[in-house]
Order: sequence, then C-alpha cells, then structure tokens
Amino acid sequence: MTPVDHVQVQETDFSVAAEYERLTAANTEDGAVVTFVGRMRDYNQGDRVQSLFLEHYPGMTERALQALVTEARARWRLGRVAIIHRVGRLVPADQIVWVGVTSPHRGEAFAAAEYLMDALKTRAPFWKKEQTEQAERWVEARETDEQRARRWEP
Amino acid sequence: MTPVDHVQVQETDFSVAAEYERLTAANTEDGAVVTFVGRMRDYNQGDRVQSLFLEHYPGMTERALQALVTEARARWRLGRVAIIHRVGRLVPADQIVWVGVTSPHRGEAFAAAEYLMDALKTRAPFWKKEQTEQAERWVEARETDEQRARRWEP
Amino acid sequence: MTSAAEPSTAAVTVLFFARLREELPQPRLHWPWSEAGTVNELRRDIAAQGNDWAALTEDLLVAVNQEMAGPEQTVKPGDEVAFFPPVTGG
Amino acid sequence: MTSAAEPSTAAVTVLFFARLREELPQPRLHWPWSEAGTVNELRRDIAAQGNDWAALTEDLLVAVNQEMAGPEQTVKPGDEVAFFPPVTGG
Repeated sequence: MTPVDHVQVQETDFSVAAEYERLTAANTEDGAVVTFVGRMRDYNQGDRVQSLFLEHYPGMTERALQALVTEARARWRLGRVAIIHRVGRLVPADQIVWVGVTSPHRGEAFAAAEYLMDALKTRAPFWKKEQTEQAERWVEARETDEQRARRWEP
Repeated sequence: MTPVDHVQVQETDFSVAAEYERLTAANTEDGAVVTFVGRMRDYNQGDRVQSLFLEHYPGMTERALQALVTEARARWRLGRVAIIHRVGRLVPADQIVWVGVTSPHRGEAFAAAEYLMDALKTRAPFWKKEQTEQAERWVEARETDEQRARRWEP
Repeated sequence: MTSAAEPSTAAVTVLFFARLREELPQPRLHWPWSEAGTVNELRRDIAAQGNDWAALTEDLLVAVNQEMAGPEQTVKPGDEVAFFPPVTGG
Repeated sequence: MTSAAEPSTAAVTVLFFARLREELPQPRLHWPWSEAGTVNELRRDIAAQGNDWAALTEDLLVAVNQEMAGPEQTVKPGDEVAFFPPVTGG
C-alpha cells in the first residue's frame, strides 16, 4: 500500500465519518487507527468565549503541516496520515483540527498522532483571536505546549 | 457535566460516526477527543488470516472493562469515556475494538486512551483464535503488550 | 466425582477458557470446597486428577468472582474461579 | 520609503501576522535588500524606523520563504520573510 497523506487547510467543517473512511477504506494492513479532534471550548482562562477567529499564513501553513507528516513518517511506520485544520470564524463546540494516523502497531499510531498535535501546536502558523463577552483578545501561546513539544526532541 | 461511561461487549459492529457523536453531543467543555479503533489484519506472523473467533468470559468482561475506565478516571481528568469490544467471528478489516476519550486537555485524552488499550490488552478476558489457510490456532499473548502495560505502573 | 455434582455452598464453580477449555476434559466443573484455601491449592487439587488435567499449570491467569486474582488469594465455598491463558483481546 | 516600492530582486517581501500585524503600521512591506544579511539584521533595520515599528522585537518567530528560521539565517534579495508571535493553532 502506498503511503497516503491528506493535508488540508479549510474554512469548512470536516466529517469525522468521512475522514475515518479515508483512513480505513481498502486498508487491511493497518490494525491501529488513532484519531484526534480538537474542538472549540466555550471557556478559556475563566471567560466565556463566544467565537474565535483563526488566522493563518496561506502557503506556509500547508508546507508546515506536510513537513510534520514527513517527520512523523521518518520516526514511525505509518500507513495513512491526515491533518485537517480549519481557519476563519468558529463558535463553541466547532471542530478545529483533525489528526488521523493508521499503523500496523498501536504504539506507533498513538505516538505519531500525539507528536503531530504537539508539533502543530508550536510550529504551524495559526493564531487564534477570541471574542469574549467583554472584548477581543489574541490567545497567548502556552508554555505547557512548548514543554510537550520538547519531549519529542532527539 | 456528569461523567458518562459507555462500556459494551457485543457481536455486532459499531459505527465510528455514532460513537463520536456520543462523545461530543452537547459537550462544549472538552476540547480534546482521542479515539482508537483496533481492526482485524489479514496477516499475522507471516500467515494470511481468513477469520478470527473472539472468545470472552461473559460477566467478567464488562466488569474488567469498567474497572479500567474507573482507573483511568482516577488518573486523568476525563469527560466521556467509551470502550466497545466485539466478540464472535470477524474477518479482515472488521472493527474489533473502540476506545474513545474526551478531556479538556489533549495530553490527558491521549494518555487515557493509550492506557485503556494497553490495560485491555493484558487484563480484559478476551482470547483470539485465528483461522489461517492451513489451520486454526489460538493467538499467543505478546511480551511487547506486557511491556507496554507495565509502563503505566506507579 | 465433580462434573455431575450440583452447585452447593460446599463447592466452588470452576471455569476454563480458550486453549485451556479445549485441552481439559470439560469446560467447567463444580469442585467440592468446604473450607477456605488458596487459588493455588485449588489448582493443584484439580490438576492432581492427572492425564489432561495436568494442563492446569501455575502460569495460567486466574479470576476469583470475576476479578483477577493471584495464586495466594483465598477461595471460599460458593466462589466462581476461572483459569485461562494470557488474554489476547484488543 | 518601502511600502510603495514594487517587489524587485533588490528587495525582500516582509509579512506580519496576528497581533503583530495589528500593532504595526502596515501588514506587509517591500524592503530594499540588495545584499545578503541575517534575519536579525533585517528585523533591526525595520524596527529602526521607530514608533510602532519598535514592536518588531527579537522574541518573535520568523519564517524565511515559508520555513521556520533562526535569527542568524541568511536573507537574500527576493526572499519572503515573515515575522509573527508564537503560534496558537490546534
């Protein structure tokens, strides 16, 4: 089976059912499928968040995500890998990001999916601006995300 | 939101779309959703496998799975947790097991999902019998699964 | 002396699964057990019947009343005790 | 002196994103750049315009031709250089 990557930046929502199908259709080699969905929460730092605007760097974003997939494939034996990240305006409970990984081995599928999310959080050019009841504000990067990403360094 | 567990042992298939919906419907607190699907492979130890029979210990199985969920909840802050495991006869590419975990934090969702799979592999009373082109054989437990499970010991 | 016996409070129910179930002469039995003893004592008593029963070796996993148990765990009359090979689900 | 200039081989395209884009007087500019220099030299040149441009501090992230770059990476005429705050996707 040829490795298949699916990397997509889009304003529209994605379907978990359709994306799961993309990972598994005609795939009898990979016993393990790990998926992550990041969803918009209605609270952040103690404030109710009404909506979110996701800005990105068109052109670089797709390259950065593809580079993360290539790195993951160099570290683990993976079948199919998918990353979808939404941009534009989102409201609470909206899906933001999808990461899906298949592998013959569950340990590699789990590691690769978590690696992709940790690396994406610190290296893919997305920025969130929140609208709370009081104001608009840019979301600050979190040191915990940096720490999580550093765990994967050689 | 009251924690909701869904633990099920069944002969019938499960729907990834429906199970994802069960984890996320009316859930605006949990930004992270990690799922694992274990699927039947068509090869094992170099032989083409035609079908698989999954035996279990009725009564104990559900208790054992529920106990794993309870342990995971004691270790991580989790929203909704689901485990579905099929029994009976399966063919290649069939879905065998579903683990789904939601949490406000992606690190906890990833850890809990992987923990549940590692613990299930060594502590839930399921046994696989494979039918290859040559013969029937009971699948042997793997030392790598034991090693993975021991990583979580205190 | 065991398989035909009806369950009673002076016995334990013993179950076998998977490969073990196929290797032993019967998939379950009611074994006389009037006082407390350990899992390991029960296992040795049953294995002492000889022949195919010798497959009941100490490397098997054990559950008492549907919870995993060690070889020194106490077995009381009325308990359900299961012996099985390492599990292979998932 | 910069924003009205058309792109040419003797300049670089500079992009700003997110909070930084809002704080600076303009979201992109073409900056004269006839020889090779480092990311950090480019940043200091632009920040030296003063006022709001002082927001172009050295703790920002940088990409050169759409790949992450360090402060000492070389910038050549024709390159696309982007400055932005730490990313917050996912």
